[in-house]
Amino acid sequence: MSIPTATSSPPDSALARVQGKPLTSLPHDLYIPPDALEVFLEAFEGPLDLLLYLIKKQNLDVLDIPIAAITRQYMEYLSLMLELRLELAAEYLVMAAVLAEIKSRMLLPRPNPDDEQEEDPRAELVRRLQEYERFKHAGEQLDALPRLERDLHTASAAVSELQHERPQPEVALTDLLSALRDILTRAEHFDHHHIQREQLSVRERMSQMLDQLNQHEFQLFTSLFQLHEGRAGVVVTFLAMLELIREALVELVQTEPFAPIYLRTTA
Amino acid sequence: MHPPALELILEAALLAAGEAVSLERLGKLFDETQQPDKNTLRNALAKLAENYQGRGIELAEVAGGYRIQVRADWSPWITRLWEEKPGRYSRALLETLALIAYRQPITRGEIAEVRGVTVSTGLIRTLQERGWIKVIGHREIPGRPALYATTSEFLSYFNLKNLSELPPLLEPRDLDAIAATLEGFKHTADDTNTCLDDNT
Amino acid sequence: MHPPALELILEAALLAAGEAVSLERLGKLFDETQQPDKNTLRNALAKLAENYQGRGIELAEVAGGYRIQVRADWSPWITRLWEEKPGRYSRALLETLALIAYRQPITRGEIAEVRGVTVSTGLIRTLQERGWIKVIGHREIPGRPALYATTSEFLSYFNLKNLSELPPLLEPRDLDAIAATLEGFKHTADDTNTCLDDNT
Repeated sequence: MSIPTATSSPPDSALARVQGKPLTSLPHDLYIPPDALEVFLEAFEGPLDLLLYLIKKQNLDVLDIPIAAITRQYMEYLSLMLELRLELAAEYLVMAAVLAEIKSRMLLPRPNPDDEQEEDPRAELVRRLQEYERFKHAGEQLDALPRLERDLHTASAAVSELQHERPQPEVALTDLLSALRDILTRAEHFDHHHIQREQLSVRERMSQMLDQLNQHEFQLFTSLFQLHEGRAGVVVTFLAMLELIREALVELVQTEPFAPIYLRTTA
Repeated sequence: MHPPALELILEAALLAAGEAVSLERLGKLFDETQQPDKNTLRNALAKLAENYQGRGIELAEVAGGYRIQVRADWSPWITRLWEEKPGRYSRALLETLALIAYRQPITRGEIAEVRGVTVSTGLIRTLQERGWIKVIGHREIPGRPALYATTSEFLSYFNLKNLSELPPLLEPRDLDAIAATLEGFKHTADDTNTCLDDNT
Repeated sequence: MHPPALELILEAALLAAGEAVSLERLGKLFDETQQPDKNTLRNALAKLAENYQGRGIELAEVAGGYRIQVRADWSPWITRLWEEKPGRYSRALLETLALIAYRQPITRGEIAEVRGVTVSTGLIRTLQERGWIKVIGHREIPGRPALYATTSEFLSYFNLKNLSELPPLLEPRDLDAIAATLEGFKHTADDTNTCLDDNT
């Protein structure tokens, strides 16, 4: 089999530039603005989806795929995806191999043309395409069903505290901690070093400050510091401010040099 | 206070619940000696449904029981209540959910086989957290993969009473027919209609 | 669809909201050019209130606006809806709450990123209704997602004076040790000084 690589595309006039390199292998029947290309290619749900697209686009019957032409087009798309450095599922490459194999088997002369047992080399692929198409369609139908939150809304009336004796679930701090432990062990990229005692007070101050800034449009820079909190408090406030600015949640406003500095939310 | 009409009690209860309530649970609103039987309850609910003719709300029967809901064609006004738009679901999620709904019980591997790509753990977890699918066993093959099935919350969410209310799947042409077609296809390539759903 | 009577739209909206809705918010259900003025809205609401005579629900004007509620004297039938034991919160809810507590202010998308699973609207609403989290702003990125933070109710429920009293999060293996000491945690909250931590 041949796995297409980024360098295997034939030279042609550059249609677009991807990461500085000319993009030359745009399938001839694909008219998509270069900036939308990536989105378009990423939208495929896998090799079966891509194949179905190629077949439907040309009004071909799934039951009688011109395997040579479809294989060529599939490879073109695949090399394009590799060139754009899309994260390609390994299944795309496996399918390339399957297609190449079917193609070569189609070229072989049949040992006995009357042998009814001889299966069309495409049969298994056709079965898979059909099966996938059924569930692709089922997914669309599911999406079209009226559903809660989007089309339907459960009607409810308020119930006073007295009537509403529904007990609320209790939560212990240990439950919260063990929930967090689960996340930590699951998500390696979770930056847990940032969660330390000092950081938490900064996080809390960030919330308070945002809350405050939401109520008053401008807040004098100096007014946000509570001197009675001492040095530690001032540091926490300052760090919170820096973090809010870094996350682009608030901005500093100063009308002229040496004028008072104000903070406001970027909202 | 004189006991009000049964359908009005049920209305108040359903609105207070704000979710689907089963007939059993509705019956338990009453003292044991005065519990209306299921037929009486059903009749009262029918009366309630009638009261809602021409209004924005309707009585719906879904998998979880009965609920009062705002009609789908009134949602243009309702969705403006909230700033946040309702979430959209990815094709990967919908296709996976469809496979579990129509093919349950099914393993992740079997889903991947049909879709041609692996099913991510996050996607399965999302479906579980929404309460739409659950593990109902394991397939006794190496690795003992979990078998997934849909829940009654799934049905209720999509306004369905049971699985048979799901839209019908496209019928596949069976493999023998496919083989036969493949043989004769070149000669009979007469129709250009390539749609799969004209399967008759 | 022909626009229905105003009071019926308001009824559908109030029932969908399930909570008090202000006149302003009710007005915004309509296109700007068709927004009914406040008097028109009030008249329609009065009509709605009349419809509820003799029924188990009523229209009430409360601090946050108007709401449809179950009449107090109908409680005998309603309270039995909830005679079961309190449920338990899902793992998803606890993890989300933990992330909001430790990483606030944080958006739903950011929570989903860490957990690898999307966060359902219902889950966020449950936490808001419990009074444990609130929206304190929006991140200025496309979609302007809401930023969530914990509330003072959250702190008092867990008997904490401030966030820095939450157990510090170190390596996962340390969490067992922390969990073990949590039992005595409440008793070591020694002073009433409410300023941020002074342990630096």
